[in-house]
Amino acid sequence: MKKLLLAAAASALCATGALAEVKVGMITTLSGGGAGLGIDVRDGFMLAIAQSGRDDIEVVIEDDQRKPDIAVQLSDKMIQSERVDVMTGIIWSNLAMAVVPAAVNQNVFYLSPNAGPSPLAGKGCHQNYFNVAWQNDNLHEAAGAYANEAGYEKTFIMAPNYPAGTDALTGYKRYFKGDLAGEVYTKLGQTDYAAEIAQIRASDADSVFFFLPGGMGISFLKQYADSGIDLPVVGPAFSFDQGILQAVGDAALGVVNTSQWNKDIDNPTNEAFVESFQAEYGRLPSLYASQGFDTANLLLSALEKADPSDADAFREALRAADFDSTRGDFAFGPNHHPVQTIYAREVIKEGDVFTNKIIGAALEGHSDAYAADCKM
Amino acid sequence: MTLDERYINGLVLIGLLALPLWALATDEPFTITLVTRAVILALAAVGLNLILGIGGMVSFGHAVFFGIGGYAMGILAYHAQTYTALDLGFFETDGTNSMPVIWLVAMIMSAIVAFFIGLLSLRTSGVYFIMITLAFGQMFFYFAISWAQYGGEDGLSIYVRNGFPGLNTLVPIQFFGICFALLCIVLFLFSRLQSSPFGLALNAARQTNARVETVGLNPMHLKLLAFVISGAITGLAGALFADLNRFVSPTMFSWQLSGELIVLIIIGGVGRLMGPVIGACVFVALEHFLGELTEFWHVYLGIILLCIVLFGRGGLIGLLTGKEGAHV
Amino acid sequence: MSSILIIEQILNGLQFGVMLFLMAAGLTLIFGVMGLINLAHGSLYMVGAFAAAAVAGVTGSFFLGLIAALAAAALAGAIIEMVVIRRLYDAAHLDQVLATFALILIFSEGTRWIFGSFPLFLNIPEALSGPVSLPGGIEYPLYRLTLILIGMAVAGGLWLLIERTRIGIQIRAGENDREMIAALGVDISKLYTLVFALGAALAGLAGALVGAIQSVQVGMGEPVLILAFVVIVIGGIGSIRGAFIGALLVGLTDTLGGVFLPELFKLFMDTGAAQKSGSAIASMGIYILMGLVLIWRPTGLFGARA
Amino acid sequence: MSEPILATHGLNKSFGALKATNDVSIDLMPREIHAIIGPNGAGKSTLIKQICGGLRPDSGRVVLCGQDVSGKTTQARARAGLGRTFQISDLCMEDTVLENAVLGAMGAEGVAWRFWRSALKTSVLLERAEAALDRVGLAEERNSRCANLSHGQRRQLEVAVALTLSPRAFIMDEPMAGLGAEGSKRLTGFLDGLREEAPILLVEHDMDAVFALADRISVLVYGKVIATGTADEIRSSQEVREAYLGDEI
Repeated sequence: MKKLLLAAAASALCATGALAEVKVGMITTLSGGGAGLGIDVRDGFMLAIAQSGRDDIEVVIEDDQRKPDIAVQLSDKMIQSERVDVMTGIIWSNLAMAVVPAAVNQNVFYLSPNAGPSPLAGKGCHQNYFNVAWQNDNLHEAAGAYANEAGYEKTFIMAPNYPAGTDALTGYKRYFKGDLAGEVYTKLGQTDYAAEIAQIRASDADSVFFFLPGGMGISFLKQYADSGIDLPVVGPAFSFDQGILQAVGDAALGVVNTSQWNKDIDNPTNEAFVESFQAEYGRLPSLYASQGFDTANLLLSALEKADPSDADAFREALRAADFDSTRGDFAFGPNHHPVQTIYAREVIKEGDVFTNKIIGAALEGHSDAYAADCKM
Repeated sequence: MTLDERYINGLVLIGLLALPLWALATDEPFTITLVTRAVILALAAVGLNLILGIGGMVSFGHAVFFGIGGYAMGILAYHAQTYTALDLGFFETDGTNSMPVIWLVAMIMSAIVAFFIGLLSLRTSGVYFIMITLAFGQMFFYFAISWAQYGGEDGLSIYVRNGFPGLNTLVPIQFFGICFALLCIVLFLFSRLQSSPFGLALNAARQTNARVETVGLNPMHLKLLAFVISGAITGLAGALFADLNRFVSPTMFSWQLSGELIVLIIIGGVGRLMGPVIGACVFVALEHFLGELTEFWHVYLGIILLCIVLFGRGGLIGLLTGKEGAHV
Repeated sequence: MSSILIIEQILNGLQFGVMLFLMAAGLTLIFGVMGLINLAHGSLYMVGAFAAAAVAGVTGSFFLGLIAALAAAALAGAIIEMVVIRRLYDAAHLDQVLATFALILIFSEGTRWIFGSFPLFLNIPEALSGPVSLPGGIEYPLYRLTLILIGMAVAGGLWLLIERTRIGIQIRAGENDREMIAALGVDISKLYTLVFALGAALAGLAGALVGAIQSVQVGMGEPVLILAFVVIVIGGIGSIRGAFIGALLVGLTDTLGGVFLPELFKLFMDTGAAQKSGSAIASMGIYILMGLVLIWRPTGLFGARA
Repeated sequence: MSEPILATHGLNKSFGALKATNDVSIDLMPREIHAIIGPNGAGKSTLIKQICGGLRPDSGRVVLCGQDVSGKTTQARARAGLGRTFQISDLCMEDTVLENAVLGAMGAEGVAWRFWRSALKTSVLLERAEAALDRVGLAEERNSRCANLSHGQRRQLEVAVALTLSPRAFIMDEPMAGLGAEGSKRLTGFLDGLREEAPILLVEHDMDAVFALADRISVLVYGKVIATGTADEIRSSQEVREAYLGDEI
């Protein structure tokens, strides 16, 4: 739980005088498995804060260790002790479900830089909750849409047996018009996919869709590449992102994945972001870094217009989403989830580094399936 | 310098009560939450200490009961919050927001499961016992993950803490009071039990089964009952823990949690009345303060634990009293 | 379901099983000879994988990576034996559990400290990549086939080592009676360090071999550790033969259960529900197997009768 | 003629090809000390285990006070009146002398399932335990840790725990083992008085004690009783000499 207090641009001399007027609490995963994602969100977020030059924003950063009970405890701390105005940072849906409903009910604003569980987009939506990344189903829906476009007719789909996995397959099926050659739920944390690969081989599929975040995806892709099956693979960006691609290696080359962001999206904000992130941290930014960066910029844009103490005005300012996003056009739907374009991108090799390039839009101006359930 | 164990016990309880009051006075509500967490973990470990310390049964699956307690709270409160009926197959009932009812259900459910796990596990001993309890823990863990009806891996969130007659449980100090009172009650019961004929017989069964049989007692029955009581106490702690976080998830069933409960006891002192309490306080404090210092605090935690095993036999109480064994 | 698929799945189960055996053999040896529960065995698996990935990354040679994995894991094993484990032989199981739990924390976060939070890259060697055709028209990855052969060879080698060599005699004597081998003039502490390093090297080898087709990351050792414990408990703690049988049982149960249970459930459920409940039960499968074995034989299949 | 307190009828037990107990029928009469002797490996411990319930015979019966206890567990036989002492002291080493004795008293009084009152403050248990400690001469040591007792004191405590049970019959497995000459002599005198309370089935290597105490002696060789009789009869038995001294004679 590394605490990082940052009064951006406040020099040592006037540090005592710099009164933090806005306090932001960031709970994210910085240690243990999955720490890479949290680190990227944090770095992207802090980069934007630093670039803003504002010295009146204090960001309190804590590590949730990817444990829901720790996250809840930290959230209590943020609200009770630190008395933050805005919270952000959580990576995982199950942690978000543990923290967000209680937090927003205590009049804190929550800006989600990564997780978008469906209850928070539908019946459980809240006026103080804003999602700056995506609703969980979005990238899977886009994968389904892309599969139609690519002319796939029979897909073998698989995901771990847990709620986000179910959501992923549901999302894919929602847009995919063809038939399913097989539908498999694997064990959460599974590392060997030989059995599933054998099933794929035995099926009459013409394509494979999978959602296997983290190490699971690395294992699957390596084993799949080695199996000699050459059916095309599609998946959400999570298994193909900058942090993880180098560990997958050649096995990922050519795979199409869906994402709302890529480093080659052509707009000045993104260009500046990619450049400054690389300069600051010495690595290419990931999807998560872009989401952290956008989240901070959304916050900054709202702070320009209103103070969080005036909750109604601040909420309006957030809803306007009046900022330059790294992914181009960005707007909120009625349930405070993004309406955005989701791209299909392909894994390529640039020199020695594996990365992605956009091959087209899979869904444009895409919202989500739960907005209608949201009564706000 | 060595201290009498009774003074240490008294000091710990007074400290545990004084710290939140001080936090209340200085308006540091999070400190109260932190102490409450320690109190609840201590309660869970007191349950484990009954079989581990007195009965010598190293259960590496006690998270099962912690989780059952948590889910008892989660499920009952979920049905109360969504106004849906809880269908048990043979009859339907409403959920509830009442803490005492939830505690009762948590303890009964944990006790029933403990009875069956104990019945099967106690056929084995030593390492096999450690491992079969671990296996039961894993079964429950994977079951909870795929239990879609109650959130699967995401778990269940309860937006408002459950109620206790006459108190506002959302106020940290009041909820702390409830937990602290329960811990004191259980500690008192534990100390009675430890010196009772049952405790004496259980303690004897840890040392030698044959002796217990020879005086006409059945060590299996003694151990099984202890296992059931232990499960019920840990289940109660699980319900409180879920209420503290207003959230329950399969991580409450994880083997890491079972391991942590054992660690708490060893830090404090195995078989000591206050061993789990001291262990829990130290553990939560380490987690909090080491975490402030470095991202890699697990390394230091590991080194500290290692030192406790290698140089501090008898746990912290053992160090302070200068007596290694709980019974010496 | 075709017979080809079934055979392929059985091969998968075997491959999983022999890799588990590499882990379990060390664990069961260490328990049998020294009476020690080593929770940190999974960390040695991780050390092997990281060493292999690091060396293979620099030299570009998978083979050198393997050597590095063996050496690093054996070295790490010998060091923790001499610094920590040695003091725990006479301690209660409880102390052993805590101390080795502490070692897990140190190894995991220490590795993250050195290598960072992102997974490392380790790929299978060029020569072994891609599938081969087996009799009967089965396409099977060559690398996995190699893993099966390596696992079998190691099992055979271990059997020879224990049954036919001087060290093996000492190890077997040590399982029966510590004072006895001391009386025979064997340097016990050297023997223990050696056995521990041997077990560690096996774990490291497994980590490197499996790391090539999975993800080399912090925490990769713990799930395997738990499975390895399940294996040795089913086989009977201290028995190499038990570990071998147990590993194959667990490998086959886990692989085949995951495939066939959902199929079975489809007979009386709709597809989606059958998938979900089938895979839920399958994920508990090996633990159910272990429970059943222990209820039937409380000291495992080949364990010493109490 | 009165009924035997304890009797075995045709006990048989084999381990593979080895016949550890071969058709053993012995009995124990009121106020009797019946000693069982035999060379090492004769099957004495195996026999005791079958009588006390630790081992199930392949065939045969064990009868205690006219009641067939063959199918019962160790603890049921203890409740039925078998008071056993172990060859190697099996006591709760971390506990005090008094606690060990109280444990026995709990078994005798059947009060193990009480959870509230301190065992050491329950008068029925205390009285029974202290009486037993008094009799074996350990009253002074009541608060000592068992682990700190001398070997002889542990042997005494073994007997005391058996005493707390007020058994119908004592089964004593080498109570003299490891005692010095002085200790053996004291215990011999004590056991001699104990027979008034309940008869003793005594397995013992200390021949002086056996010949001083036993009313009858049975000789067990290769699992078989080859002779039963008074001390003098056994002393003069040709078979016994052969068994003990081999073919030299």
